[in-house]
Amino acid sequence: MIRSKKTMRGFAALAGMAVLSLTAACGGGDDTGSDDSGDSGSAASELCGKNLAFLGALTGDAGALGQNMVGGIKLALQEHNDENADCQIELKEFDSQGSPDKAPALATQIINDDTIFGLIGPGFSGESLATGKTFFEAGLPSISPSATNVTITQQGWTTWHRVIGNDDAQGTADAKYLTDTAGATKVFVVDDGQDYSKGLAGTVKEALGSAMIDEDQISVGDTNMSAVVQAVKSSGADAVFYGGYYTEAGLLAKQLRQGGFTGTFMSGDGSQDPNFVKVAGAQAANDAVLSAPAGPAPADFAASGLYATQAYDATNIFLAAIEDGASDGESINEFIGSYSGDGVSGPISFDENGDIEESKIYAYFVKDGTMDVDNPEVIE
Amino acid sequence: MSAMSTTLSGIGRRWDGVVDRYNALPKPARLGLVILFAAFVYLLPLLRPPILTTNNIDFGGVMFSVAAFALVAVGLNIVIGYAGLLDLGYVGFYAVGAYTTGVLTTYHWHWPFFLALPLAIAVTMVTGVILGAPTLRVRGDYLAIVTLGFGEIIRITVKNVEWVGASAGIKDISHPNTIGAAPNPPFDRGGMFDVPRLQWDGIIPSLDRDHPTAVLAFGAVDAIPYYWVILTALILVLVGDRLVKSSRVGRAWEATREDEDAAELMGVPTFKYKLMAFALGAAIGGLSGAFYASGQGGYISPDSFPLLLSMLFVAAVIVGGSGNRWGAIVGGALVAYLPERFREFADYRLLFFGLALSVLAIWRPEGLLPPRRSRRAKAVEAEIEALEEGALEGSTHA
Amino acid sequence: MDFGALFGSLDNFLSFTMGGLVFGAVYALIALGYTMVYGVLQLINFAHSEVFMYGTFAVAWMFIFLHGTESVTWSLGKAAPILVAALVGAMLLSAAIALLLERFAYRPLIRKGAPKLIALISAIGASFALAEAMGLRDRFADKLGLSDNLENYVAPGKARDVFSNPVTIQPKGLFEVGGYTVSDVDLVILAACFIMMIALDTFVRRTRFGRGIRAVAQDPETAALMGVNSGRVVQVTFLIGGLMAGAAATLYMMKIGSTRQNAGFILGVKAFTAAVMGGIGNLRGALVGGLLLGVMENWGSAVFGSEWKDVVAFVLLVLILLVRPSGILGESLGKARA
Amino acid sequence: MPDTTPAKKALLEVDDVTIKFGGLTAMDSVSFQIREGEILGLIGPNGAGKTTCFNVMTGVYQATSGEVRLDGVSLAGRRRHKITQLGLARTFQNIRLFKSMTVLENVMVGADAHSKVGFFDALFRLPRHRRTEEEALAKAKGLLDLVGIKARHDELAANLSYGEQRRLEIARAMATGPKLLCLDEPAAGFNPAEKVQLMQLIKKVRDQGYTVLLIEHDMKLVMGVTDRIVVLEFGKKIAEGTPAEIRDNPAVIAAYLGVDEEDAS
Repeated sequence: MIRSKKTMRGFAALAGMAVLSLTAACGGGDDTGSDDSGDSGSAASELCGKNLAFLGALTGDAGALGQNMVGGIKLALQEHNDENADCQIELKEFDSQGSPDKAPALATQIINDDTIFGLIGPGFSGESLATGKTFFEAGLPSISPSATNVTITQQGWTTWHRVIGNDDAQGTADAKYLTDTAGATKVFVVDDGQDYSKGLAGTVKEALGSAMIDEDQISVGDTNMSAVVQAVKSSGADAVFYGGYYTEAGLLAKQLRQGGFTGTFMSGDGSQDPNFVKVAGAQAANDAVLSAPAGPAPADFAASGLYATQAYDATNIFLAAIEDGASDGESINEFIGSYSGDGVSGPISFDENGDIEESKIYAYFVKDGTMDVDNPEVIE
Repeated sequence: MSAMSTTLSGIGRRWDGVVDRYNALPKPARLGLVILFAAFVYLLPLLRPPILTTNNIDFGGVMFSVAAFALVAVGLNIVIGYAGLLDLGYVGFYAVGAYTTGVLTTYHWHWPFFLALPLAIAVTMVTGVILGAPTLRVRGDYLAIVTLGFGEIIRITVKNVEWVGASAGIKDISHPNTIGAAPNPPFDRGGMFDVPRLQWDGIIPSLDRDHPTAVLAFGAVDAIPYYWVILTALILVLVGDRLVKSSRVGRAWEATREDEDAAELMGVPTFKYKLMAFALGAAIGGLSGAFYASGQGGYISPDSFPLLLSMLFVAAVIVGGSGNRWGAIVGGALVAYLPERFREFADYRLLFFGLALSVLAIWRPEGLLPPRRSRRAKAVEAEIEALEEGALEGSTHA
Repeated sequence: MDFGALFGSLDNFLSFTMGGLVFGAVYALIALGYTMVYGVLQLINFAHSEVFMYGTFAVAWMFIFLHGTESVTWSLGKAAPILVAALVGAMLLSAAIALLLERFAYRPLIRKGAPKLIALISAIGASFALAEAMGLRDRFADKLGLSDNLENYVAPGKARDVFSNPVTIQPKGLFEVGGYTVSDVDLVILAACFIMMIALDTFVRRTRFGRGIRAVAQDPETAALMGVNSGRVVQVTFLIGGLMAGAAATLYMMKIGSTRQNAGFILGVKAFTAAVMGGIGNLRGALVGGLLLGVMENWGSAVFGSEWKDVVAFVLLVLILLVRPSGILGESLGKARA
Repeated sequence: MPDTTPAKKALLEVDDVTIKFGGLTAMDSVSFQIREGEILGLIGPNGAGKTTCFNVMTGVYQATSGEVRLDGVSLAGRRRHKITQLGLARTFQNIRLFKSMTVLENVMVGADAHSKVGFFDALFRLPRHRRTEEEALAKAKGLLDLVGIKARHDELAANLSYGEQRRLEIARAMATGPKLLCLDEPAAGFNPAEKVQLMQLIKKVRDQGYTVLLIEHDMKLVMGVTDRIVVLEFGKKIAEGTPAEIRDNPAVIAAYLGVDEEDAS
């Protein structure tokens, strides 16, 4: 059972920088850092020898996504550590299994660990919502590579950032693609009832306006889609948008095609996985459109999998903060807030809520029985 | 294999011996032991004893889950252990308690937690009566599937009803009000005073003043104050459980479980008592759910209440020793604690957990802490067996 | 609520109904495993869902073994030879898992005369362990140094992810019923379900061994006095349940094509519900319950929206039990008329 | 406490009761009365309808027609525990004790039948709870003393011997404070010595002021202990009278005693 993976979005009415200036030091009582070396420069920041933390699913049904992210983080750390023999940064991993129930206790462990100065994560939206306040109150800066739920950044948690576009941006782009590029006039919207899926499908519905003719909702783990297929057919839809993950997306695409549906099938980043094609079968998957707020990784990028590039970029922002002379939670957080640069996943800078300012949405296509991951189209 | 099972049952017997010796103590001595033990349990997350303390996850947070599971198990023990009703949908009541709290304190109103708590309990209890009244006439294993269905119906309903947040759940649920100085985050946690915790170097303890717990400050950074509150609730429920169990009500439950027809013919209104057990169990589940909702994370969603959790609750009660409140506590605690303590097994955690359930079931079918009655019945069986064997030997000699 | 979606046109009505019947047939075959064990031992074999899940993997593995990993789409006819092999493989693996369950999770408890509830816990534990073992199969292969040889079967690093049959079976429309096209796949699933039901029913009612099963179901002590080997009867019961779950797994994979280490759980709950609806312990009840549940789910989806279909199914169950406390056809394997 | 004066008022009236199961008539227009303070024996060959009669009296079955009245109150349609509270208690032919409860607890369940104590009395230990509990305890101990198993009061019911279990059943039924105590084959499985003890016990119970209905197979026991006897055969009443009258009733001898003797041989 996949838990809700992606999270949020938002515009937060922030308590503003005044709070920010207070949030710093609690990262774990940094009083142990005794050697006060240079004010700036990488030579021997107080943070050298300390750790970044990762919080997200590493085991369990969604563990593969967390492993992708850890791959990206480790790649960035390794590059840094190879170049800076006198400033080694390590990673401490905290496995939440993606569950909002387990995450708070892990968050407490992280904030009580004096050697941790920053967090990559949390991975999913549910656990982000369950821990955001903890990290905020403790003043630990965090950058999530993958939590896309809109509301996380609306909570006023000034230490919380993400390097991925939220669901609103994607949903709007997807609707635009369906009506403008694919020329659909009657779109049937289906989701799996999870928070991420409903959020994305909801934005799509809103953006479609009168082009949406009907909707339905399945459950995660459902395999019998015959009722939905029949509903789609009798509605006369010329396109189906599915908000959810690749397993159900694949089954839906497969059963739609077998049921004689010939219109456009589109889904979001939850379905943008090679397994979508395997589940649907090559024939049924052909011509499906899958969107994602992430472009293809550069050819020489040494980690793989969804969110690996975002995790790599997030790590590099923390490393840049060290380089810049940041020495505690407060200064790191200020650095992140004003950061601007080009990561492997695209240009990165944050708005006042912690959302990434510029996020492109890409459309990936299934052709000849495979998903073409190298040649997506930027939507608009 | 058989050597292992011999060793294991040896441990089991020795444990039974400890229980018997405790029961044999005079009442004041027992009371003293209980108070000492309770103090130890309250201080546990601050003492952080080696081996017991979890390594990669906050011990206070784990202890909160342990207490929450124990509370749930005590409630479910009334339903399963006392009244003999197999409830596979108990998570539904946990959810009702949690959602009632979320709605009252945050989502639609802004009641203080301790005002919302009694209402959450009442709502859950009423839910228990509404669901129980038509279905408790269904007997035995049919009840199991019906309750399982209700658990799912409750989950699916909250998932699809916008009024309770639908699939997004309810986030940032208000915590109970801090007692003592008002908190002023992010620096000042408030509370009455700070207590330091212990840190251990091997077996040498020392004070760790860098990570104090602010007493009765309910914020997002420390789970220990929540642990104290839920532990107190657990103790109160235990006292109530004991009082009710050792009365006419407890006897009626047991009689109903043993032989429903005979109980009825002895003047026990069995339906009324089954419904009472069901509603009480529900109320306690709701109580635990309310604490869960306004706990450290302050976030609930339909995914927090999967069917699987019901199975774990049932496992907790039965592994602990169905019908014994202490067994239920031990079972609940183990089910919550073991997977966190052995996080280093990572991927293999659930595999080992599953195997452990099976092995425990087979090794000690009566549960870890069976009720007095089953232990006595077992002792008699062993006696008879011994006599039979003796007789057998005698006859071979003859 | 939209009754028009269901009853608005014959085409719609038949489509919803047929789609439900096909799935109901799969429920029915899985339900048999629950019902047989319940009939004989009065135990809910909670781990039966995993017996089914292993069968679905056996099907996918057999296709990989005989065909390879290349993703293709075949007609039913072209896939038939491998399907038959997969059926045998799935039945064997599922039966083996069922027998292992009986041996290690149940027999020690039955011997001790342990309470029924504890057997349920043993089964829940076994169910967790079996599902997890499947999700960790890549680790085991790694430990055994077989990762390279078994790569296609264990999906290294992705063992918990969805696992698909490389061969997609494309259904072919055979004839129309009131606007609904009945496909060859649907027909095979329904026919296979009925044939197996009839075969099993005959076995239980007509053969010596079947009489033994019924005798133990009715009164284990008397049966033992009459010379029935009840231990053997229990084993055969699990074996039959396993074989049927393997068959169900094959039909399921034919229709759905992919599985997962946790795929058994939801189907298991549904099948158990179906068994209770029909009257647990009653073979024909499993069929009636399975088909009814499948159809009601689809009707419920049409009228209330798919998100409410499980609610519809469970409410129906409660109503049925209130009217007929032991299911539609009543309980008991033992009372099946000879 | 039941009235001990030997008034001849009818306590229980079985009035023209018929019970049909499908096509089978298990009881056919049976009428008889049990008078206050007497021991009535209900006998008949196997399948004569004794247990059916018993079950209709205690609310397990509903009469197809006719009715059963206890102290003038109709029992028709009443829930079983209500019937017990009205003053009718029974034992079971195939002993049905609460096996994993102690002997004392078993009797106390019976004693609770008229208890008004509820959940809140117990939870807050209100005075009513304490008083009722003490009364129940005293009553239970007294009854265990009466049936002669007081020494075993802390034992689990399952661990009692067969004879002791039968006695416990009687004590448990008496604890419900019945006007009428129904014993369903209490001597089944007893040896002659135990039967003699049982006869003494039943007389003792009657002397305490209880009215007793005895269903029994053993003629000697029935003849020895009862005041009056009702004989059923094939669901019909074929005779009613004192033991002496029944002993000489040709219909009874033909229908029942003969068969019984054959069985015995």
